[in-house]
Order: sequence, then C-alpha cells, then structure tokens
Amino acid sequence: MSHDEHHAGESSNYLNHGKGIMSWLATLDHKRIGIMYLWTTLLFFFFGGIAALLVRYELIAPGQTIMTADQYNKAFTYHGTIMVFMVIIPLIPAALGNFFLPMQVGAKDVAFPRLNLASYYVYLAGAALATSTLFLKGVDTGWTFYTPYSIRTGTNASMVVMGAFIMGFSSIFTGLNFIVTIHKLRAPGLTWSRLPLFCWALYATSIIQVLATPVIALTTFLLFLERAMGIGIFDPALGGDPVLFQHFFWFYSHPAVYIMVLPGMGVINEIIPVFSRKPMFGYTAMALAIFGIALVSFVVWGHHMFVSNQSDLANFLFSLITMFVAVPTGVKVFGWVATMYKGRIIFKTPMLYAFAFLFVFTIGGLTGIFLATLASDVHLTHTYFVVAHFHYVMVGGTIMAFLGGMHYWWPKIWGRMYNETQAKLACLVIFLGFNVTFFPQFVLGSRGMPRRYYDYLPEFTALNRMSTYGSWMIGAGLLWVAIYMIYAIYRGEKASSNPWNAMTLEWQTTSPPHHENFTTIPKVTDGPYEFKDA
Amino acid sequence: MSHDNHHSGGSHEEHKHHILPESMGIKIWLILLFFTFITVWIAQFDFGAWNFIIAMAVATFKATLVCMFFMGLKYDSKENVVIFCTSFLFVTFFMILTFADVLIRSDSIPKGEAFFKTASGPAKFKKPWNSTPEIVAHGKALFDAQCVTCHGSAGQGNGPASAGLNPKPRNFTATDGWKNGRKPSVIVGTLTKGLNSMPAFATLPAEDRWALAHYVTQFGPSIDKDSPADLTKAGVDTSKDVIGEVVSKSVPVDFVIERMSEDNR
Amino acid sequence: MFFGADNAGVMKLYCEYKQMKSLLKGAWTSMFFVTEALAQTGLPPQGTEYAARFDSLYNFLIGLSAFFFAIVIIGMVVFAIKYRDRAGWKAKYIHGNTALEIFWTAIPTVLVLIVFAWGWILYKDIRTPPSDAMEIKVIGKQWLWQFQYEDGRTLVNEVYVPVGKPVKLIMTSDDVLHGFFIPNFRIKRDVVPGMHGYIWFEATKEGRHQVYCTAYCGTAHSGMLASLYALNEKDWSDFQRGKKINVEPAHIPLAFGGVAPNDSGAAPSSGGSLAEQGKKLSQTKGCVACHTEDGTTRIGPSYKGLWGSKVELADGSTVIFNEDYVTESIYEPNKKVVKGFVPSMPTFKGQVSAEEINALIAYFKSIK
Amino acid sequence: MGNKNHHAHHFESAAAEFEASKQGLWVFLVNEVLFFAGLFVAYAIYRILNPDLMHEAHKYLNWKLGATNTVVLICSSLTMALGVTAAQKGQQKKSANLILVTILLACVFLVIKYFEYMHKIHEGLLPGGLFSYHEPIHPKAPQFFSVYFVLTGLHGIHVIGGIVVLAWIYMRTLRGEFTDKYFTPVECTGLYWHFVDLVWIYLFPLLYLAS
Repeated sequence: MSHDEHHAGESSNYLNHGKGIMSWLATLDHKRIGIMYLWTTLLFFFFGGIAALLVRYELIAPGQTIMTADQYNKAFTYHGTIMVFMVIIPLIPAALGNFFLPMQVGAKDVAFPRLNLASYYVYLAGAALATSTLFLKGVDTGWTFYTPYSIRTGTNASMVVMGAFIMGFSSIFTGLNFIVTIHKLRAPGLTWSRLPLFCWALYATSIIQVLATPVIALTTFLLFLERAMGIGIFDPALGGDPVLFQHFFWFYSHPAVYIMVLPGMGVINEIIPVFSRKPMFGYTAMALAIFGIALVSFVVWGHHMFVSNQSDLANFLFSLITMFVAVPTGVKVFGWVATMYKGRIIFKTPMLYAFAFLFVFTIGGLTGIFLATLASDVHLTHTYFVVAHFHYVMVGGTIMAFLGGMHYWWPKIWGRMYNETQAKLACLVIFLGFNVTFFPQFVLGSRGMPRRYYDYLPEFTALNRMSTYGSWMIGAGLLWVAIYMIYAIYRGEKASSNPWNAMTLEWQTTSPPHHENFTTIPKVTDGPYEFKDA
Repeated sequence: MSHDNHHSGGSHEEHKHHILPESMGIKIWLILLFFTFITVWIAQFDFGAWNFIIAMAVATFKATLVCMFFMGLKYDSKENVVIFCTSFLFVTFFMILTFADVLIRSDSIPKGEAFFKTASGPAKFKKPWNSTPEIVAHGKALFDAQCVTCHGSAGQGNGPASAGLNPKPRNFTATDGWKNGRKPSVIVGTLTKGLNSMPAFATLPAEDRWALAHYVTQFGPSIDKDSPADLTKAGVDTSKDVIGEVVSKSVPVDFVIERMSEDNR
Repeated sequence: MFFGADNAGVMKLYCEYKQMKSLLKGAWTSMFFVTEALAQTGLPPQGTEYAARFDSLYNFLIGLSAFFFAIVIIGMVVFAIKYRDRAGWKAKYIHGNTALEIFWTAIPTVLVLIVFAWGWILYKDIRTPPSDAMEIKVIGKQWLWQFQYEDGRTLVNEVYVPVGKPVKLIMTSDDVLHGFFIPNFRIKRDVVPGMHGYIWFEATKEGRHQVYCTAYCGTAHSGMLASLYALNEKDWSDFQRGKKINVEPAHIPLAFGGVAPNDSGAAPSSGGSLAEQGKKLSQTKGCVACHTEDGTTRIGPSYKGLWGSKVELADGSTVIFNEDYVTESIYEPNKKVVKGFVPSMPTFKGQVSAEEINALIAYFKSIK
Repeated sequence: MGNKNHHAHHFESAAAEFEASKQGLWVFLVNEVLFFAGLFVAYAIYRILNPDLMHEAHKYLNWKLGATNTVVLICSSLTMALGVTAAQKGQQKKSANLILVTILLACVFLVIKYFEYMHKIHEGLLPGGLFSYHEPIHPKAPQFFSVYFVLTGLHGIHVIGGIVVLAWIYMRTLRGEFTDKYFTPVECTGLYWHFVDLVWIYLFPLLYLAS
C-alpha cells in the first residue's frame, strides 16, 4: 500500500484522511485500528456491565429476586468472560496502546500494520463466537472453566472456549507487533532509558502476551477436545487429572492479570509526572519494577490453588514466590507518591483518576498479601474477599487507569476537549460508587460468604444491599462519562496540540494527529519527563 | 546493541546478510541423518533410565544444529537469540512448578476410570431395549447410586438435592408434564443429552441408560412401550443383540460433529 | 435463549420494579442498612483454638495493611495539597534517591517474608492431623454432602462431632469439584473427584457451625449447605448410641436450597457398622478368593496388619497402604503390584462405588 | 506493495524492514514453543507417574513409519535451507524447484501420517474415551493415545499450514517477485519450516522410541 501523497494543509489528519466505511474497516493505520478496538471493547464493556448489574440486582436480597439460579450462573459467567477476555485484556494495550505506542516511540506505524488489522478481526471473530452462545444455550461454567464441571455441563462451553482460543491469537499478534515495534522502530535518540514508561509497561505486557497466551490456547483447545470426544487428560471420569487443568489455566491466567494491570500502571506513569510537572521519581526503578512484576507473574500461578489439593511443597513455593510480587508493586506505589513530592500538582481530571487509582490499587495490592499468605488464603479464598480483591485490582487498577488515560488522551485522539467540571464530578461518582460496591465484599468474604452464590444467608443481606446500591452508582457514573465524552467528540472545544504541556512524542504533533503521525520524524534529545517549566 | 537504539540511517544497510553455504547445509543434513540412525539404533538396547537421557540428548543436539545453521541463529543478531532462548526458560518454569505439585502430591495421583465405560468389556444384557426383570434390577442399582439425590428413592422428584432445582426434578410417578412421552427411548435420549439442570449421562454405557429408563418407567401408573419405529428413531438396530455404539471403531469425526451439534442446539 | 424472557419473567420484573419503588421511597432506609452493615465487620465466631491463632495473623495483616495504606494515602493527600499548582510555585526537580529506593524495597521484603513464615506455620498445623483423630468420610455430590461414620451411619447435610476431640474429614467427590468450608473453623479444602483430600479440626465451641460448598458446582451450588454440630460429652455419647440428638432446630434460613435434615440417617443402617459392611462386600465382590484376613497368603496379599504399613512394590519402590492406595488398587489393580505377587487382579472400576470403597477401607483398618 | 524493491512507508530502509520481519517471526516461534509446551508437560506427567505406560503403549506405534517421517522432514529441512540460500543469491529458478521439493516431501510426510492414523483408528487405538482396543494395554493407555493424537495432530496442522505458505511462496518465486535484495518471505517461511522439523525431532523419540 503506497501512501497517499496529498496532504491538504493543516487540517489533514487521520480522521479525514480517508472517507467512507471501507477506509475504516480496511485501514492499516494503527490509530484507526486503535479507535475500532476502542469502540468494540467499550461495546463489550457495556454488555459485561449489564451482566454485572443483573448479578448485583439478583443479590440485593436473599432468595430469588429477578432470575433463576441457572440464569444467575449464566449472568456471572458472561460477566466474567466478557470482562476478562473481551474487555480488560485488549482495553488498554489494543485500544490506547495501538494508538499511542507508535506515536510515543516516534514511528509512523507499528511494525506489521496488516497483522495489526488481522488481530482486530481475529478478536472480533472470537468475541462474536463466544457471545453468540447467548442465543445457543448460554454457558454457566464461570470464566475459569474448571474441569470437570466444564466437561459435564449441558451448556455451550465448547463454543465459548473456542472463542477464547481465537481471541488468544489476537492478543498474541498485538504483543508480537509491539515487541518488534519497540525494538526496531524507535525514533533517533530515543534510547531505552528515554522510553516513556507507558511503552515500558506495554513492552512487558507484550512479552507476557506472547509467552503465556499460547498456553491458554492449548488449554482451551484440550478442553474443547475433552468435551467433544473425551480425551481424558482433565476428566477424572476417564482417568485424567482435573487439578492439572487448573495449572494449565492459571499458567496463562495469572500472568494475564498483569496483562490487565501493567498497561494501567503505564498510563498512571504518564499522568502523574505530567500533572506534577516533575520527572518520575526513580525512572530506572520504575522500569525495572515493571519487568520484575512481569517476570514473577509467571511463577506464582499456584496461589490460586492453595486449597485445590495441590501438594504442600507447591503451596510452600508458590506462597513464598508470590510474596515477592509485593516488592516491585510497593516500589511503584511509593515511586508515584514520591513523584508528587515538591511537584506542582495540577488538579485536572486525569490526575483525579490517578489519585483514585492510587487509593483503590493500594487496597487491592495490600489485600493481595492476605491471599498470598497460606493460612489466611485457606479461609478467604473462594469467598467474596477474593471477588473484592480482584475487582479492586482489575476495576480499580485497570478501569480507573483507562478512564484516566481516556481523559488524558481524548484531546489528542479527537482534537477536542471534554467538559472538565462534568468530568471531575463523574470521576467522584465512580470512585465513591466503586468503594461502596466492593468494600462491603471484603467484609462479606471474611465473614465467610462464598463467591458465585445465587442465594445467601440473611445475615449477609445488609452488606449485599449496600454493594448493589454501589453498583448503580458506578453504572450511573460510567454512563455520564460516556455522554459527555461522546458529546466532546462532536461539540467539544477545540484542543491545542499539547494541552497538558507533556514532553512525550505523541504531544509533539497536531491534534488529531496527522495520517503518518509526524511530518518529520522527531529527534529525541532528553528523557520523557524533563519538563523544564519556567 | 547500539544499532537498535535508533534506526537512523546507515547501520542496517551495511549489515551483511549471512548466507548458508550449500556444502555446509549438506554436511549438517548428513549429521542429522546419522544421529537419527543413532537414536533408532540405540533404542534397541536397554540402558534403563539412560535410554531416555540419551534420546533427549541426541534430540537436543539435532535441534541445536537445526537452530544454529538451518535457522541461522549462529549468525543472527543477539536479540533474536535471546528472544528464542527465553521461550525455553519459561517452559522450564512451567514444567518445574507443575511437577512440584503433580509429581509429589500424596493424595491426588490422577486416577479414576481407566477405560471409557462404553468400551468396558462385553455387553451384560442382550437386546437391552426390551424390559426384563434382570435389566430393571440393574436399573434400580444404578438409580440408587446415581439418581436418588435429586429424584428421590421413590422417584417422586423430591431427593435431598431437589430443593435447589428449578424446574424441579422429574416426578416419575406422575404422568403429566412429559412433553415427548414416557417411552424408554425418550428417557434414554434425556439421559444421553441432559435436560435443564439434569446433566448428561452419556458416559454411562448405553445398556445402563436403557436399564435406568426401564426402571424409572416402573414408577408410573402405566408403562409405555416403544414401538419398533421409536426404536429405529433412537438409533437401535433390533436385529442385533447389542447397541451399535458399544464398540466404536469408526472415525471419531462423526461422533464429534454429533456432540458439537448437540452443544449448539 | 439466554434469560428465557418469557411473559412470566417480564411480569416478575414488573413486580420487582414496583417493589423497588416502594423500597426507594424512604431514602433513610438505605442509611439504616449502611449502619447495620458497618456493625457486622470482622470475622465469624471462633469455633476452634486454631481459629483464634488464625485471627491474630489476620489482625496483624489488617494492621500492616492499614499502616501502609495510611502512608500512601496520607502522603498523596498531603503532597497534593501542599504542592498544589498556584502562582509562584515551581516544581523541584528530583530524579530519585537511591538510598530511599533501597529502603522501601528492603523493608517490604522483610515484612512479607515474616508474613509468609507466619502463614506457613499456621498452615502446617491444619495439614497435620493428630494420629488419634476420629475419621469421618465426606462425599460431595451435586448438590449435597454425605457423611459416613465408622459405625456405618450415613448422614446427609448434617454431621455431628464431639467437642474437644480431633476430627479428620476424608473427602472425595462423586461428580464435579466441590469445596468444604467451615468459616467458624477457618478451614477449607476443595473436594475433588478421583482424589481424597482431608481437613481436620478440634471443635471447642459447642453448637451449630455452618458448612458451605465453595467450589462452583452448578445450578444449586449456593444450596449445597450443611450443618456441623459440635456436641458436648453427654450428647456425643447419646449420638454414638444412636439416640436422636436434641440440638437447637437446624437453622434453615434459605428460601432456596435449605435441605431438611435427613431423619432416616440418624440411626445405624441395617448393614451394620461401616467395617461390617466392608467385610460383607469383600465376600460378595469375591475379594476373599485371593485375599485373606488371617495372614495366609493366597493369590494376593492378606489384609492382616496391612493398614498404614509401608508396602514394597514389584519395582522396588514403597507405598503406604492407605485410602488412596486402596482406591487406586481397586480401580487400577496392576499399576502398583506388591512385591512377590503376579499382576492378575481384575479391575473393579464401575463395580465398586465411592461409598463401598469407604466401607472396604473401614474393614481393612479393622483387621489389625 | 507493487514494487518489489519498495519497503513499507513506516520503515526507513528495506534492510530495517527485513530485520523487523525476521524478528517478528522469531517472536512468533517463541509463542509456538509455549503452545507445544503444555502438551509436553502433560506427556511428562503421565510418563513419570506411570513409568511402565510408555513402555507398554509405544509398542503400538510403528517406529519404522516414525523414523521414515523423521528422515523425510530432515530432508525437507535441507531442501528448504538450500532453497533459501538460492533465493538469497538470486537464483530464482533453483529456489523455486527446491521449494517445490520441500512441498512434495511435506506431502509425503502427511501421507505416511495418514496411514498411521487410519491404522490406529481401525484398531481402536484412540484418545481417551474413544479408546476401544480389543485387549487392555495399560490403564492409562487412553491417555497416551490422547497425548499422541493431540501432539502429532497439532504438528500435522502445522505441516499443513506450512504447505499452504510454501505453495504461496512458490507461486511468488515463479512470478519473480524475489531478488537477492528482497527475499524476506522466503527466509521467514524457511524459519517456520525448520521449527516444524524441530518439533518432530523431539516427538519422534518421545512417542515412538520411549522405553
């Protein structure tokens, strides 16, 4: 594809570069692919959110509220499957990453644009296959597909696991693309030590995607064969080992947690220095911590299995290694706070989301220690404590960071500004709603309420009810964000090319960016956060 | 690795690409063939555990040759070498930590059914689609072991686990609510495919499913019999003594497609 | 269809909507719930001595978390206010501080290692049952719990144990994964088909303790509850004599899934004690043709004195003659053949159920 | 991509694009290694826990066919390597012929595999639940055949994929799209094909010669 040579002056940008639906569907421009990913993942986020609201509404009181047990089981399965495989995994890397990684390294595109487009369609195909089961008997295994239930269930687990299998390839393609892009396409002068931390985070994420995703591909494939013809590797009724499935599953799915969280940390790494007008405190330590987390993430999966009849030696090893996740995570959290020290803190919406992220993620991280400790995990695992913990990490970590990133980069993507006041208020609603929803779940869990329960003892009613009220607050807050953000695309105030006075390369071009990102490839002479404000 | 710090002009153009000389390729090929022969030859001798170690050492040697020369890793950039070797590091993590559980678990060595039940030995009942006292007794034994938790020992659908189910488990003593009739062939179909919260019992041998069907029809006030047409519809060849699926020697593709289409129904 | 949105469902939704409206009428109602919710924080009652030790670890973790959370949040809030953007204020350029970075890497490392060690020590306790622990077999089925006593009684969804005596539950599943969880005792273990897991406890608090299934097992997962009754000495001896126990009526609060205790199980079943049932089985299944209980060797080894001993296998390795070895040898007899014997036993796969194996195990144990 | 010497707009030289493509393929191979890893783990577990299993079960695999297939794949690796060398030197005709031989050898591999499979299916030596051999081999023999079929089946799918890509490369070579300056697709396909060989080098002793 030879590129178009007529750039019609200043107003030419990637949005008006080609016209018509095909110029989007067949585009090789990483920015447009990023936008397509953005809308698609947000669409699935909407579906997953509806499922979440239904689950929470069912739990507003003990007994049957709005649906039967089977419908409830399907609702939480779809909530988990959609949110994990179709939303949080691709959300930041494939949407924001696709758009901004090439720009931040000063490249015109990712290394393999066609592979990039293929990754989008593979994702779409997998997601369509998995969600189409809504109309084909549904699925009720929970997103973890534990054997032997997933083998025995009469619902349509086969199609969903094949959907996950296909989406895995999309994730691998994205990761592969990013690795090569960062290795080979950095702008002159952009040494590793000048690379923005968002790129570092995406780089570590990509490595995990390439190394771990093939294992889930194989696992889902084996589960499919197990259901289709009974190959007996995981099915105890045929002499297989159901706990082996859990090993295979978590060898991917634990690192996958970091596929979800690391890009979020990357976004926060961009926001905090920019709005503190100060370089990142301990840049090298921050970059190393990202890699430390990524590496350790591969050898801790067994902490999901402390009560699974796993051997005590494995429990010992996994608990010990898991403890070391806390160290690089601590380094990052302390580093963010220290970056604010003696800075000039500007209270704009992205920074508010960064505050919210710090608050929520710290709770998520600290409660992780409860679950890494053997004895306390025995009591807390499989209860609402775990549900609260991973929502604090995934929603608190990833979604808060994503919202922060959206507000940070929205003017760059569309060239228009959103309403700052509304954005700040919506941020407050989401933050409060989030804590009202999930904090009671810690208490529920420590008091013993198991997860995935359709019905519960009356003593848990008050906390569940509080949690349900909170879910409405989150829903309302997100809806509000959607309204003013979409309004901003069409009617928002025109944004300048660098409204936040940031130093990274994506801000050194027009808003919205030019079709090839830069008219001339920039030369980098300094670190990403050397603001030198006068 | 200064060359990858920036892709500014020059460094790549001057990079000379390594080309594998033909004579070298043929030499490697001969070595690979020789070691394939060694692997096969040495497998005839019994060295105990060493057989495996030798076989793996030879395979690794061969693999290294392929990597270094055919794939040119020896002449490739260090970056690519590191990238490729990383994969083996993570495979090692995967293996060691999984072994730390599975191989030393005291109470959880994978066991269970050694053989698929449909293939377990010769059929016990001839023409299991015909109800006989023997097969009904067999059905009762199976029912008491597998079904009473939900259906109750008197077949009234009120077993201890029924409280949580919606719709309620089938009450076999009542005649109403059977959409497809109460014939044994229909019940066998339900056992095979499952219905609502009733799981599929396809792993039970076909004759056991028939035995169960004959037993549960006894709970009802009347016994519906299968017509020959019903039996044909249920896939029974009445001219034979056993159900056709007991010994499966056909290509599994049909079986898989059938299971898949049931999944999607 | 996914939610099967038939007319009844729509009607139900409408009713729910009306219900919700009345609920929302009094906004203060929600306030009431919040107060009530806050009053319920903390862990469930302590039913064992271990629970108390667990709670100290838990409280330590809460304290530790609160401390670090306070550092981060106070730091964040103070910096955000003190260094807020205002006229004449400039950011100070600090790129890092190596000593500080080493400090906040090292301190958490030490702390998490302490936490790990504490957790491991407690965990060892719940993995090491005393040798004199009373054994009860537990079988998880979709969606109920079966408890088999040594004397042959089988109870469904209720289990009676003595206070002050160690009890070991040996658990397996008939179908899918289940999880056995007693919050008051702070213990939990997955119940896996094809494996025998165990938990043990020594109840110190008399009364009823709630048991949950914690591994998702399908439709009635949340209804798979059981009651564990810890009995005082008098009640326990009554129970052992087969008398009906007059504990407080089982608290069956659920509109759904509350399973009435099974009366028929309270007295020993007609088959005699579990070991006696096992003895009968060994006759009816033909075990006696090859295995004796008096020490004479026929085609296979005798059961006499075998339980718990180390058995040497044909390949030179050894194995403990325990639940798992018995189960495995019944299902896959020729996998681990005892030294000196020919692998000739047929498999009893599909002919001997999990309950029957438990009976056989009790029988083998009784042959000293 | 009309002009064969042209490089994509976002690379500043053809050499840079070549290096990037090659690295992309190496990253892809990393992913392939991990893809097969799970099955090797399952294999190792069943083997270590059942030391006699492989000894009993591998007798039912035909090691002669396995060895023949090993030789066939090694030969195809050589023709592929020579084909890449020829392409790098700009000898397009020779390169095309060698790629064609590689495709033919790959087909020979699949034909032999087909006969092996048909024989097993006929005998009832099938994975897991479908296992219906007329006499007991070992309690875990169904698991062995599961691992055998899934491993060789996935490898076979990789061979089929390889044939498709090789055919595409063959057509492009015939059309004269490659020169001694631009041969990226040929070299990358070569890397992939050698990897397929690499997997088989391990599969053969693990499955056919295990004792």
